[in-house]
Amino acid sequence: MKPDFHQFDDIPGTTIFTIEKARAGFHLNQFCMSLRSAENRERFLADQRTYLDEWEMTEEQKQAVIDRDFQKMLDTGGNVYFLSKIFASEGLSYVQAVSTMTDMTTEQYQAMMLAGGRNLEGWRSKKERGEA
Amino acid sequence: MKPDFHQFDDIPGTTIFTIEKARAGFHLNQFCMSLRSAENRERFLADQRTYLDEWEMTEEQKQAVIDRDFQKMLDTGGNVYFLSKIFASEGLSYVQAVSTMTDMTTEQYQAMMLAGGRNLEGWRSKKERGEA
Amino acid sequence: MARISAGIATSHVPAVGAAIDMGRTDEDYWKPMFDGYEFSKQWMRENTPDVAIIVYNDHASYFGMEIMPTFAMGIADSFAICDEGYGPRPVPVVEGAPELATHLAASLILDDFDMTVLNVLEVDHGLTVPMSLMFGTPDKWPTKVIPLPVNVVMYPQPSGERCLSIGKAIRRAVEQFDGDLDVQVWGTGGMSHQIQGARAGLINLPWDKQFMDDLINEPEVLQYKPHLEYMVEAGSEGVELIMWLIMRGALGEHVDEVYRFNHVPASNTSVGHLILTPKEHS
Amino acid sequence: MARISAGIATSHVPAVGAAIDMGRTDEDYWKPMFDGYEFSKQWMRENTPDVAIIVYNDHASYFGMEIMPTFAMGIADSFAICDEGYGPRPVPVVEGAPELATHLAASLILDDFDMTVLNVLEVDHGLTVPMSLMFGTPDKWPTKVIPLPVNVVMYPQPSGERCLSIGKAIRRAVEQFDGDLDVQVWGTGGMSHQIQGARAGLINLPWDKQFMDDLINEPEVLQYKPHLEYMVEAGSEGVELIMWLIMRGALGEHVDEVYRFNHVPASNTSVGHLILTPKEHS
Ligand SMILES: [Fe+3]
Ligand SMILES: [Fe+3]
Repeated sequence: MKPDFHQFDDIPGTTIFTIEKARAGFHLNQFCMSLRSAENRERFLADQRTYLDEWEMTEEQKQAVIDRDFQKMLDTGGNVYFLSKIFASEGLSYVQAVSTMTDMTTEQYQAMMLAGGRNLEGWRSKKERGEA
Repeated sequence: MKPDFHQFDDIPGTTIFTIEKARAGFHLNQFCMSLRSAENRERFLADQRTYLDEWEMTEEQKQAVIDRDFQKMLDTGGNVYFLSKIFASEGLSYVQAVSTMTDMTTEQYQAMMLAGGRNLEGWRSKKERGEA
Repeated sequence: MARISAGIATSHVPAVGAAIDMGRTDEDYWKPMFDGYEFSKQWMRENTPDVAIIVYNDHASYFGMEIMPTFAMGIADSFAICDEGYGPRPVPVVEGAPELATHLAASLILDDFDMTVLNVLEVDHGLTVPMSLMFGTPDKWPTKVIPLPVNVVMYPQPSGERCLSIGKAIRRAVEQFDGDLDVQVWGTGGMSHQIQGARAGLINLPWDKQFMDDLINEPEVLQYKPHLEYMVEAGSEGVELIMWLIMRGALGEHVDEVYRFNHVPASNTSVGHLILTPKEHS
Repeated sequence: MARISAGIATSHVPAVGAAIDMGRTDEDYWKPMFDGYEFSKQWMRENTPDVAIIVYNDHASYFGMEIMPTFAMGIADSFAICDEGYGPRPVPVVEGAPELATHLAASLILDDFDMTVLNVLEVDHGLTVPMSLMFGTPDKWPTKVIPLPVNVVMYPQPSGERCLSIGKAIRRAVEQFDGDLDVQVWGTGGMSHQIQGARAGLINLPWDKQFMDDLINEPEVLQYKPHLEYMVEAGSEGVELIMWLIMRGALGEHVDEVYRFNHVPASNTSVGHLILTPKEHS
């Protein structure tokens, strides 16, 4: 069956990690994997730029890491499970990191989750939202 | 389909590398894999016993390696592609190493190959050979 | 003869593991969720299997992007606990079931499932959080485990049909094993959640409950649900639920529902949990 | 539209690589064998594909026993040459075809082949010796390559049916690729050989020739040949020949035989080689 990498394009506020994105994000994600060891986490936090320069990442990817711009990291091929190694190295939780990708503060996001999470209504389709 | 690990038992002079054998030979084969680097090949040849003791192999497997008893290595879970790293580290060819598992000298084996290889007649079945 | 005695489905939220490891399960935030697993821990004490085949996905914990198998199976004697960035969870090492695993991996390959065989594997929260939920905090896990990692992270994931179908093949293979073993199959992950992008925090509890109903009653229809629907309706990470189909496939045509639990939220996730048993003579 | 223009089958004996690398191809021992590939090198100059999908097996060169995929696919930009114990072969790095490979891997997974996706891979003689035989010793390989490693070393190997079937799926997927590419599929390994045990040195040339006939004319029957028969009749390593079925499946129902060559021995092996093209309108 012919793969359809564009079937996901209409989902609002969502980046699907396809095999194509995985190729683009390969070195970014491998950098993240390196943070599974405590020694590397320390080295990374001590001097982020030097550590990042050891990886064949694009400058855009490196800057996104330094800025903790997770949306930019997703856009350039990162996957959130890989990226979690970055915020884990600083002891942040998924909720803390994930909320930065929304238009809410962490407190607002937490409150939304406690109230039952984000309601799907209005979030099914970019076309429906007038974004496409 | 239920796997049949015994269907190969009747083939004379042959050890089939099954997933079960692969489990038994795991550390032996991983030791062999380590010889893919020139540095490790040198370390191994300089002091075989010390190098082998770094691996969780059985004493029988270690002794078989030291004795270059390839049949014993096969019997204890080795696979010939892995084992090839041992004889490659000494610059030996497949023909030189493989012939040691037969009842021929390397010269006799070479001559057999040049004459068209081992004839299958008589080599199909242990039962037919009265070995089973 | 080995037999499949039950199927367990449960979310495998990392924060749940952290709450257990830090002794915070009695806090207001967590208590309602953990209370929902009390029945299951009791039931599990009375129905501890010899082997649990745990279907889960690795979350960039053991597998990097060098190599990404669709279906893999761990056949080792034991499986160490991954460091996912916070240090390894302080839980016992997971003991394998190499004889059954070897039989199973071989059976599946002979049935034309293109398995990747793992002699080495470290397991992450996807596998250990369900164990903590079902067994609590023992010094040693009471059951042996066959890890079955599935790629649900990178599109294309295996189809729903393929997942249900490998479940059925697991059932056949377990029943052909020469050995008297009680085997459970666990499907983990889900339910609705999205942990990335502006749409993060999505929860769709009505959809989750319908999914549970369909999984129990209509798996032959549910298998054709396109992955796009999971992603739209249950969030980008909701597609993990295809792993529940593998569990369901292993239980035979009809099942009894022993227990069901839903809770929102745990961290970013809608938590769902089922205990199912094969209906006799099904 | 991309299209499959030809299939190549050839043995991939490591000693053949060594003979090339050491400039010994004119020696009495080797000359008759290399002469048999002269036609093919000429044909290949006139029919160089944009991409060759090379079906081969790794010989404990890149994959250790930690992880053993049944079917894998290399989607990287390039593939380095393995050190198999004698130092890496002095051949050019192998350039990948990531766009087609990504499309292909995704298509196969969507068709329920449980592929393992490789972003990193080093290739061994199984892949490079066929390239040397078909292209000689250029400074840069004239074609891009998609490596497709198959487990043929550890029982259970994928069935003959599965191999023919993935070949057919490769054909469909190539034809659906948006891009004007000439693609070949190469099946490597075999023919009869056994390189272990007291039965080492086994050669069965009549069986090899019959296999070639059946591959060309009766692949739908040949696919059911049990692996046990390959091992008994063609030696324990003869089972590599199931990889030729993948190539054959990719060519469609009927083929034309462009070239055929057999030679005994190269090292321990019966060498066989075919060039096949899809029959028009088949
Ligand atoms: Fe998960
Ligand atoms: Fe080979």
